[in-house]
Amino acid sequence: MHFLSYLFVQTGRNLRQTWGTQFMTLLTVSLSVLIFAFFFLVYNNFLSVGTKLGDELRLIVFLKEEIVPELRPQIERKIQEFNEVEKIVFVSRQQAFERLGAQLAGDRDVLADLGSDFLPPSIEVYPKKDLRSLARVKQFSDYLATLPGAEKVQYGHDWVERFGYVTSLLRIIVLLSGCLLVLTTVFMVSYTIRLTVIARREELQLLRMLGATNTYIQGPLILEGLLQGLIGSGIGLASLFFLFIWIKTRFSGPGLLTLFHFTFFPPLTTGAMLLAGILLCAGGSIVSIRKFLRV
Amino acid sequence: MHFLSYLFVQTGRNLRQTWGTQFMTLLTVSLSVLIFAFFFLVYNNFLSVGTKLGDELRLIVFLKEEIVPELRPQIERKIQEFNEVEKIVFVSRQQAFERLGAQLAGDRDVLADLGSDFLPPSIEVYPKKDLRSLARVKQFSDYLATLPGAEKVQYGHDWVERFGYVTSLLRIIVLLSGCLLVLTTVFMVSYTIRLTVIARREELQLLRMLGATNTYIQGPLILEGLLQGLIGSGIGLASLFFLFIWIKTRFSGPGLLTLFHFTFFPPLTTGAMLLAGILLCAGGSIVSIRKFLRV
Amino acid sequence: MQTGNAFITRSPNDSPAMQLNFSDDRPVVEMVKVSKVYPPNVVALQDVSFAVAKGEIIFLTGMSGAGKTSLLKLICCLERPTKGLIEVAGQDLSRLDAKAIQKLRQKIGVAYQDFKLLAQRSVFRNIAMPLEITYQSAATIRRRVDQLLEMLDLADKRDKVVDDLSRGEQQRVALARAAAALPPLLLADEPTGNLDSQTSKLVMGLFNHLNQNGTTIMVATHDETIYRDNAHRVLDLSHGHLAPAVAGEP
Amino acid sequence: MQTGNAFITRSPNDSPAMQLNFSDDRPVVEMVKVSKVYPPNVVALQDVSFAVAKGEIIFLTGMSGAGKTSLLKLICCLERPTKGLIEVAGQDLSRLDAKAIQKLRQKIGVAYQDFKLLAQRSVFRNIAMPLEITYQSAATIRRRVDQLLEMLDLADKRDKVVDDLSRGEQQRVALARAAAALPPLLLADEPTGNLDSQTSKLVMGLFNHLNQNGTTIMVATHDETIYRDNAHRVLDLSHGHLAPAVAGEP
Ligand SMILES: Nc1ncnc2c1ncn2[C@@H]1O[C@H](COP(=O)(O)OP(=O)(O)OP(=O)(O)O)[C@@H](O)[C@H]1O
Ligand SMILES: Nc1ncnc2c1ncn2[C@@H]1O[C@H](COP(=O)(O)OP(=O)(O)OP(=O)(O)O)[C@@H](O)[C@H]1O
Ligand SMILES: [Mg+2]
Ligand SMILES: [Mg+2]
Repeated sequence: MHFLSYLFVQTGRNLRQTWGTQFMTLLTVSLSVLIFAFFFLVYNNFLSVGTKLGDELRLIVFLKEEIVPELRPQIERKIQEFNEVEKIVFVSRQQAFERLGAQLAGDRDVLADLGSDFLPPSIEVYPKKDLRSLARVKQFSDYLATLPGAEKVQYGHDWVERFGYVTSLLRIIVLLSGCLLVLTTVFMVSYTIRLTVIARREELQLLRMLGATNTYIQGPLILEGLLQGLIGSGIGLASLFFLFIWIKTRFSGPGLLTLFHFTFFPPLTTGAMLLAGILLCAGGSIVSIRKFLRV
Repeated sequence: MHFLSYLFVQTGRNLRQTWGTQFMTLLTVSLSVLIFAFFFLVYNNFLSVGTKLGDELRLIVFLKEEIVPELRPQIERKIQEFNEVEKIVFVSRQQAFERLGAQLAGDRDVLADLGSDFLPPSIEVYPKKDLRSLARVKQFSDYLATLPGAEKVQYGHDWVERFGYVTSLLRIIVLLSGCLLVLTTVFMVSYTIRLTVIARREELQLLRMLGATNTYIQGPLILEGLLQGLIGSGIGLASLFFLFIWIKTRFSGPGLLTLFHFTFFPPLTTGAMLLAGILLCAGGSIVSIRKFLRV
Repeated sequence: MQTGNAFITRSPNDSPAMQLNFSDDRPVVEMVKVSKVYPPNVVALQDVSFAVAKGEIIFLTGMSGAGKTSLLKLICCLERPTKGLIEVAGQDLSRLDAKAIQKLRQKIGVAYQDFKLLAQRSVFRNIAMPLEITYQSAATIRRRVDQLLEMLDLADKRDKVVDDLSRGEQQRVALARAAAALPPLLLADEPTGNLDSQTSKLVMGLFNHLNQNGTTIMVATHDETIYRDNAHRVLDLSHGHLAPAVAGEP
Repeated sequence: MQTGNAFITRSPNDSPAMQLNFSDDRPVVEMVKVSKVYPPNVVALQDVSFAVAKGEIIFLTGMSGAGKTSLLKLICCLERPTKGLIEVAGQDLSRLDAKAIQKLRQKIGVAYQDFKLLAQRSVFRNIAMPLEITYQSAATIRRRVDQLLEMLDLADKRDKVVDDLSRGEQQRVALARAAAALPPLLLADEPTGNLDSQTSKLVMGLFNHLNQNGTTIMVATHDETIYRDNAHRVLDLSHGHLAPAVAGEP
């Protein structure tokens, strides 16, 4: 019997004989991959949602006097000195008035009697997305207050603070769960494989006694590990994909799609996770078998 | 040897002889309880945070004319008809003006030249906390628009919508993870116990052959399951408690404590989870042993 | 055959466990036309009838695969007969419930052909098992086990793990366990298969000792030397049939 | 003894696996002053020296616990000697690496005293194992296994699971597996312990058949009947010592 044909015959035999354990192992692997990938996906999408929501952040510097256009570059430079910003908008009295009118919408007429210059001019600063931490936003705000002509700096304190807190709390939760789950995954898979091998200890030892080569003994077990990793991860990722589709269709309201742009893993990441699952299983097999192969 | 003394001697012996497996089982149980309880805790606290944030929700009905105080009860009744509300605040022109002044704070003087009555009067409606769904808020808003004298109804569309989406998305995520984790927990614990029992199959079968009574055979194994459940759940819940303390101290900023009021499980829930862990382990043992006890 | 009066009518309401009485003069073991067929079609025993009186030592011989082990397994309810009546201590085995079977097994010491020892336990722990399941005191257990170890020349292996013993030593441990609880009935399956003639004598000595204390003993063996030179009855099985010339004639 | 010229100096760079040569006229097995002490202080063998020539059938006897199994385990590298020199086919076992040990074991058929069969596999699969690990063709395997089953009167058990066999049948399966690959050296540990005299004759027939094909055979046994009536050499172990009167004298 040639080695390759032996390899497949023997692996097939193993799978048939121990299908109960095989099934449990497969379930374990699938479940673990599913859970891990699930959290990874949530974390990923969550980050991008966080980025989207973070776009809201702007700091408004109310000014005593309107700034003449010639001075703008200078002020812009000064702002950029402290922190890179996305965009700087100068709002004149007139513009501010128009905005209030737009906000009041139907009630615009209440402004009719007023002069268009009762609102102060301002500079709106949209910071870069890397300005995440609340403390940093506060520092930035203090800095902006020192700009020449600045009277007061305002930003959505409440909203930013709350969003910041929720963000970091969620991040901690997702990371903690992630850690716990990776722990569980690794533990479960290695434990399961260890037990599979222990159940076969008798056979492995006998093969050793008969003088079987390491290749002969390991071959089918590693192939088995590979198959389990492949099928298990495949099932796990496929389940996740269908779960994803389900969530996505559930949340397909038009308002949401603009805010949350759900994405599945790119093919490369999916491939990497599949590969990781395969390596984990095959590697686990190899490590476990090695113990029995010492002559 | 009396039964009880036998029970403890034998259990002690078992634990000593199989401490490797015992340790793995304990780890599995602890980890499972930890993960499950963690998610349960997050979910619980998340719900209460959701409630807190929901407090923000108010609908503002801009009016053409100020409402004379005598009419107020009538309008209040009308509003309550559609939905129970928390609070109704009538804002006069004067009050609206003062608020704008407070908002502009340092820039108050820009309002100095204006009459105090250029802003429209309004009614602010704070709905009950059970008004959660976005659709319902919209309905309510439409209803309020039909009030006599109402010109326009406004509410934090963006904020409410976003919050609503985030809320329900998070709820789905937490629930889904919860399901996955309960699945894993049950699976892991039962699998582990099954394997423990399979490892002892030889001994159990021999005891049966020797004519040992079911009590004799089951006693130590059930006690073992009880101990494992107790210690495992205990460790899991204790770890969670310390994790909780850690998160809480990390987030002890004054701004947050008012918004999020973290709480651990009440003692009763903790007790119930401990009990559930114990029952799961002991029950798992019993079910697994039963298979071997058929004569 | 002493079987004639064994078919006593009993009320089915009697608790069977209570009737396990090895002390009266009914046959300890009695089989009437017993057949055992393993699925799908392996006939291990066919129409076997015999009786063993109290206090007898009886040998069961036959070629490999003749059905000796199957016969012994039927007596301790490890297998159910396909056909026929089996009575132990006057009790129809087919009518025993789980509790009664447990009681029965506590009364029968069995030395299995493949020993069925717990490989990772010490010799002492293995031999003590039948005593522990009936909650004997630690002192009794120690005394009894040490006595048996002495008799079987295993005293220096007392605390060794069974896995580290030679096969013949393991066989003696299995015999010691079967004899530990001083059972009224002892079944020994190939008790000297791994023993030299000198050690076999120790085992026969143990059997005689037990027999003098009232134990009925059935030995399945192919070792002529242990039954050739004494007057005990020999049942010869061949392809599941009991050779009529030998059976039933002491 | 034919050991005199066994101490040939070899360059340590030679691949040991290549030198496993059972076909020249050096002793197949040679032990010089071999001792085996199991920790902490169980002396299984002490200063054992002997040699087995190619084509011999040699019997190893001794009381239970004398060290027979330990001696056989040393030959196939399942245990390492505490002291002394062991050579198999002219090869010093202490100098073999893992690969060479695998090669060696493929050349030695061993029927273990506790059989070491895979209980959940069929008889056929068990016997085929030594042939499969050397990648024999399916046809060769079938022919060889069926031939062995025929010789040992197991043809009707070919596809039965080993667990469902009688103990004596299992013993024959273990022997068949040891003989399957036509090894140059066969070690049989208590090969007839569970067999009646008639079936034992089949086993001796197998041994003689193999021996005629050039296999050297070592049999550890307490069964006088299988060595009493032939001219083969008998080594008598007693408490780890080889009785000098018998050893080395054919
Ligand atoms: N792995 C081991 N660890 C410790 N002691 C051992 C081990 N294996 C064997 N012994 C001891 O070494 C001695 C010789 O054992 P061995 O198995 O070689 O005897 P044997 O001649 O084969 O006996 P038997 O006829 O009963 O099989 C015995 O006293 C045994 O208890
Ligand atoms: N569980 C089983 N399933 C199927 N067949 C069985 C089973 N147990 C035994 N047999 C078959 O029944 C027959 C009798 O087996 P038994 O073990 O009673 O023989 P035995 O007389 O004890 O033989 P030995 O001397 O070899 O131990 C044999 O052919 C055996 O293969
Ligand atoms: Mg038998
Ligand atoms: Mg031996």
